[in-house]
Amino acid sequence: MSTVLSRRAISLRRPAAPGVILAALVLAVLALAVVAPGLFTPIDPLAASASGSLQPPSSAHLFGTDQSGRDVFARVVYGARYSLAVGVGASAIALLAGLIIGVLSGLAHPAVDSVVNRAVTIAMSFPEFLLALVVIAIVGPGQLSLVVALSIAAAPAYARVARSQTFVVKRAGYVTSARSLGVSAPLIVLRHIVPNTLGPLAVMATIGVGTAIVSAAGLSFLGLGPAAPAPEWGVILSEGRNLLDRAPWITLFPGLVITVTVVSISVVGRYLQSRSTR
Amino acid sequence: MTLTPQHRGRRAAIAVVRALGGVIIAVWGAATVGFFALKAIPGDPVDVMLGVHAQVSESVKDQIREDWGLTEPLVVQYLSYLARLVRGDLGTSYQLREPVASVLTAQLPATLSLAGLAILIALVLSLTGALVIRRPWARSLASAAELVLVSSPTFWVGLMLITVFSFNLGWFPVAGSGDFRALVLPAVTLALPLTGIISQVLRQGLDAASGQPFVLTARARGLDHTQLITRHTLRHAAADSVTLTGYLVGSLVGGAVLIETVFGRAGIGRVALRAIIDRDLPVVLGVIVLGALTFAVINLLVDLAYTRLDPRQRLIEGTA
Amino acid sequence: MSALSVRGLRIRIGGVDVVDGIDLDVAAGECLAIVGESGAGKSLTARALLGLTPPHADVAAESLVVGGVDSARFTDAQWRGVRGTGVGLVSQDALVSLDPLRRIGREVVEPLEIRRRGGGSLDDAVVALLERVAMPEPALRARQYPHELSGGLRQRALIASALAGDPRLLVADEPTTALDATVQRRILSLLGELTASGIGLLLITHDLSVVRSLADRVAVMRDGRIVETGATSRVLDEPQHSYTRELLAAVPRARAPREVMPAPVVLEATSVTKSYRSPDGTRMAVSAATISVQQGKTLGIVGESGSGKSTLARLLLALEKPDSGHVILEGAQWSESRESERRSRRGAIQLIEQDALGSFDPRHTVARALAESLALAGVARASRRARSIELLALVGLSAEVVDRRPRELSGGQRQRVAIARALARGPRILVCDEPVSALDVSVQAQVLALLDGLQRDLGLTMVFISHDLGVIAQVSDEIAVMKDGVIVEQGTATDVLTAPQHPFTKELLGASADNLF
Amino acid sequence: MSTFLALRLGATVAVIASVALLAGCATPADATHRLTYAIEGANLSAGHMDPHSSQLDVSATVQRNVLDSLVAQASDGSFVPWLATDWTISDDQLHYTFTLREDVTFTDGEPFNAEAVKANFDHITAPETASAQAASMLGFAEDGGSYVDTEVVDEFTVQVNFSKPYAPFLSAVSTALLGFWSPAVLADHADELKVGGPDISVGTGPFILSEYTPDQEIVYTANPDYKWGPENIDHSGASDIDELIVRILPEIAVRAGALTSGEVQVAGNITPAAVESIGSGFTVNSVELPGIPYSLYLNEKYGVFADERVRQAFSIGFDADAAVKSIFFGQYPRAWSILGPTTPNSYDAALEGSWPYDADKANALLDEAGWTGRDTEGYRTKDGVRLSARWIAWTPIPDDRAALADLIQSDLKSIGFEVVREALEPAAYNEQYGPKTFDITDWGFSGVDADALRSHLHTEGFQNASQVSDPEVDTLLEDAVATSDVTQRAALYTQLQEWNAQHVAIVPLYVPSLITAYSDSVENLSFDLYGRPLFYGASPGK
Repeated sequence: MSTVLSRRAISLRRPAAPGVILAALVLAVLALAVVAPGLFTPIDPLAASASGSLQPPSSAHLFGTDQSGRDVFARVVYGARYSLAVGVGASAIALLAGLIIGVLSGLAHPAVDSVVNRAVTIAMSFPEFLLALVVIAIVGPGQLSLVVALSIAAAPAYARVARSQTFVVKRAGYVTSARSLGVSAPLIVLRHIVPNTLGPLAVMATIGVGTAIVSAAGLSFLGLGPAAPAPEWGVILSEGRNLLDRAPWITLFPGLVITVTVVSISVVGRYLQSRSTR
Repeated sequence: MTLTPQHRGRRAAIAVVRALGGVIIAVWGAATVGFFALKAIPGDPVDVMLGVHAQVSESVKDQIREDWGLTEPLVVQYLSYLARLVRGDLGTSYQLREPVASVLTAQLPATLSLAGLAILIALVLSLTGALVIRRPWARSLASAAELVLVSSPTFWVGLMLITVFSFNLGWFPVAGSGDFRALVLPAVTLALPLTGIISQVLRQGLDAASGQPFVLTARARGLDHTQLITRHTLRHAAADSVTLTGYLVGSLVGGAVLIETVFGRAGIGRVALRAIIDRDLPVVLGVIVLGALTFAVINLLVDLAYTRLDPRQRLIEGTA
Repeated sequence: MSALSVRGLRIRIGGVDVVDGIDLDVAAGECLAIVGESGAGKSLTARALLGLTPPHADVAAESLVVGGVDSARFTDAQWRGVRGTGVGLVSQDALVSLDPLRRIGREVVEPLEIRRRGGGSLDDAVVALLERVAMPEPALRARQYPHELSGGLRQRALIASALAGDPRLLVADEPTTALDATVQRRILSLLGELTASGIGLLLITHDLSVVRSLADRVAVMRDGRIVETGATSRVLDEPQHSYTRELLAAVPRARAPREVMPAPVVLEATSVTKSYRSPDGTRMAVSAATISVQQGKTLGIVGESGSGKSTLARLLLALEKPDSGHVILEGAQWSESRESERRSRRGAIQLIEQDALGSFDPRHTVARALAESLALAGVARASRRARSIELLALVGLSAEVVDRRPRELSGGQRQRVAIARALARGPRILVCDEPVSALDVSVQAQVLALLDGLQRDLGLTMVFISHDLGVIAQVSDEIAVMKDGVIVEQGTATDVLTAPQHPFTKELLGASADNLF
Repeated sequence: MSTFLALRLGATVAVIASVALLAGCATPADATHRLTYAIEGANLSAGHMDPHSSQLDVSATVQRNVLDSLVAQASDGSFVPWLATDWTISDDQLHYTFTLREDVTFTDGEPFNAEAVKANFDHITAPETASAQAASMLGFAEDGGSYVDTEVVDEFTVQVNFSKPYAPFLSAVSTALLGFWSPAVLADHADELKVGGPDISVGTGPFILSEYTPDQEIVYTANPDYKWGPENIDHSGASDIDELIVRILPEIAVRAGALTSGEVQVAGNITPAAVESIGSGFTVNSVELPGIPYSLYLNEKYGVFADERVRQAFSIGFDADAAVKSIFFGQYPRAWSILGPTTPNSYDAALEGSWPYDADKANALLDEAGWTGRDTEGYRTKDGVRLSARWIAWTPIPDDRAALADLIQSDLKSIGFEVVREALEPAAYNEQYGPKTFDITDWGFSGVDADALRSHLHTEGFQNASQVSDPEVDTLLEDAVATSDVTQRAALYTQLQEWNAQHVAIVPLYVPSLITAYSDSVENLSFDLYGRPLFYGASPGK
């Protein structure tokens, strides 16, 4: 849902520096968790123990344990890999697909452009989450299909921005002067149109990663993502949902981690956006 | 520059025909892509119908395939589907063995009341926020709150609200779709991210508008802060928000799927999800077609509202 | 009773005194002009008179008597009492200074609306106000939106809105800069009538011809201080301060006619036509235009906005294909050949645009922009940096500019880099489309001098397009006058300027007669 | 001039919302005795409203209210008259002759007689009904079944004929699966029975189905003419409950919350985790399900489980006791045999505790079986192949079973035995279940007669996931189903249970119970052998 924000005007005040630094720090910690989860906890996320089931948060188990006695903190740490892979993967694919479709239809013959634009508008009229659901209905649940579904769902938004940006750049002064200098058409596209279209899309993608993570958690909460016992954040949330009154910590902490992650990504994304268009 | 009324009438007629054509193409496009994509799904629909451990012989399964016309060539199935679609018949659900149209429309009121209340709460919250919040510290606090609201997963927020308000405080029933009290928590959960987005867009719209030269002129006439907003900048910010509302209505249905699952409410979202999990293709296709129709109409309304709000659009009604 | 009396006005932003202790006096029925270049603090002063300075500016004055009330230490609520009734503001471009989403009538009458207690329709008040600014068909115009009116009518509506509260002082900040010469003249005469009717007018402008035609007294402002003030005729004819003299010298004048030796024609367009399909019917941008440019000479093309000047320029550069007619460049077919064939000859003719910043890719440094041009001119990669520095020197810029981004340079510097990039291709013809319109008068003079020098040193042929007849008169050997896509008159500079044939040329000459002395 | 459209857009939507709300919850308050029963019922609306064709327990649970049976089975396993006043079994046990009551009518006016019994049994065995369970309970099978046909002797006498003795027939005929729909419905609306609804789900039972909103609720109203209830329920005449509302609340938190908040008076399918949150003022009835407890089925003819020692090592290689106790909060007892303790006259108590968790013995067995190597991740290998078993299950997988699987997987990993779990959608699961391309699968199969083992262990059994094919076992199963002598059947089934303890084709884990919680205001609510509530005879109290 928050991809729409990136197309808004930047907030007049650049975000306070400390906020941005804190957000960057959070993302650094997350990246570390993806690369070397072992650093954070020695416990194996899949190690179950009947005796340790449903323990409240303690020094031994920071986030407590779940019904199978597994350490929730370890599962959240090892889960970072799943969620960030989906978030970054889906946004990158959506950006690439959107850029290609958007730029090509922006430069193509108006008839082609109107057809492509019509298709993009139809896809855009569909909410991203429902589009992802339908794609999963086709490719079946699983980690890979999450990435495929979310990139297909997000691509139309990127395509629309790329197309409108291409129209703007096509008419910009520096393209006219490049033409009058005698720069060839394909070279103009590569050297001026694509780089200047990529800028806003890249910023949009950073915020898109946050949306993809939230949507991925939603989809796996519904059982459409990676199958249990994978420590994906959405799966952990759904494991805890029927134990809310007895063990709320199973649901509380993964949700907090998702929120903090997405907030950090949005803060960094907006900071990049304000710096790039200053 | 001004157009004669008769000239303007003809242009309006063309615009309406073009718009309706757009809706029809959108629905046809969604139906076609949906149909062939769903037919590409592996797995035998009869297995889907019978479920697990049905001690049924192959001959009976062949009989069922006959009845549902699954043995005819793909194109014939597609054309008969289109023919029925035109008459508003969305086929029969594999699982529920009921016409898809009646299955979906039966669930409409529950989702509509949830979405309606959610939009109402979101609009009221964001409008009061935009009017009231003025001091810099309040603005940064508001923008931080909006960011958190938008970033937190709706279903997790729902679970947390249940934990606090149903289990601990017991103010609201845990869930179900019975009386009004059961609607409060789900509607608030759905409304929170909406409030985040709308107030963010509204505030950024107000900030952008207040930087415009005509605001300087208005202030030079002696208008105060509230008059400036109500008479000038809110209308500009509203123009932006209207285009956003079209997008938000769409995201409401997406959100409904999650909220209805978390709160155990009946509704279109639950039916769509169950159909997807059970691979009940006719219902999934019905949801796609109904969705395409609804969203195409909503976008049409939003475009009309936008041109109504911004007179500069009226003359140049051409394509984007 | 004076409309305005200011003593010791000081405005500080970020520790810098942008306005450093100025005194102003405007009597009822008198027009005082403040003239100066951008950055002198003119607009800030104007806004200070309404208490509308930006929040991060701190304003102090010994006394600030506006409309008979000392507002030096006003709170915001007190200021609201004065705004609209004591002092009115007229801004530069009515298209953005009027709320585009509201009808003209509602905008004009708003000052009355927010003050009236009782009900009662204000329609007749609206009509009266519009009639006061000589708006034709006031009842119809009141129901229209700003974008549905012409530039002149919009400006009249803006003035009517400032008059609605019946202020004693009217502050006009560059009221006619966005208008064409002919329309500008009519608005200035309206402001003159309003002053005559008893209102005090404070006119902010950078254009000395506007000062001469409207102001009773003038104050010359530079870097936040008033360097000279006095009666208009005295200050403009016998300037005391050196800066005032410098300003007056920079105003473009018809230069002495150079010997008109016929030279071979290097660029020729015969009855080229170009039309655009817009939602409400096709619009003829250029129709049957025939021009020719002799080598080493400058052809000036003058016309108002929307007259098709820029389209003609793009046709000459073969950036757009004419519907009919054709363009010959250096004797060979130019508009008819295919782009691939044309590309090799593009070095011969180069473009200089009005928006220099826009003509550079935002991500490129000056070095990279010049390198792109030098590469196409066949200069080896190794020697490109040295060649770039040479080119920058040629246009009067120091070497350290090469690693900067255009965004970090001043308007004048950017235009010089654009010229350097054009020269890098070794052109024989330069097409300049409004190259100096966005620059301050003094900077404008320097760039024109640079172009003149380059033409003489490199034997360049030039096509110079502008809406400013003064600039055209200064640079052109031959002049073509365009109106609504048609070249209405064409001939040597002296013939067109001294013996204009076409009525529009006459009107254009009349409108800018003041600065052609 | 319109101020701003966004506000008006919001306002119009609000109007629609409030109208929808009012319509939704206008419940008239009046004096009728109403009782609301909340069930999980997630798949009921997926064409499972006809117990003749459905294999889901929920179908029989709800439709018991409209379907009567010929006989009723008392808690001690004996049979009492219901629609049949008495019955005789021929010496060769091939013919069951029932004498029917003459005063019974369907709620659509049709008379209940021998013709009606025949019409229903024919409907169960008809191919287009595609019966998933009722037909096999009747003993019918397309080839090799024991059921032959049903004969109308005279208007109120009906005889059911078999080709081979079929002992479980009487307990089968006491369930709702073999209940009686109105012959008029069978003639004209047979294909709509799966969807169900008023005027379609018409029986002779104590209630009439008056309203049905799929996925939301079913409303049963009392049948005023009802006076032919089963003898083991001491209530005569129409039910005290005027209106029985069955509400479908799939989420356990929702069901439990609805009970504690008083929205519903009886709540079914309560999970062990939720039992504690019920609190005082409510009675929790937990009935251990008869039939086969929740077990793992080890496929002998696919992978590592061909070797009996590996199967034995697997069965004692994880601490089932601790896992079952912690995951089900002590609500479900540990299962030691392939038959549940409450399965009438067949349970072999001697097996309890006979194969406890013993990691050392498991390791020894695996070494003996040659799995002596170890790979980098600590799993056992033999000639380079890792000791691994593939476990398939169909979605949705209940949370507690997923947690149990986690514990099993984790314990077996510590003895070097890898278990790979695959959650498959029903269609994908069927594709692998047909050709039996898996090592382990899991389910529980409730049934009031031990003959359920035949379908699981007999060479021809449909549910023989372990692919057991042992002539000795086949004859034991066939003899047991053929004799109606209770002691002889018990002895035969005991031999079968002893055989499995040694052979380990099936690893029983826990005996699930059907837990129903109801408010103390509900009086004399009784339960059948499966633990399902019987509302005839109960009363809603206040």
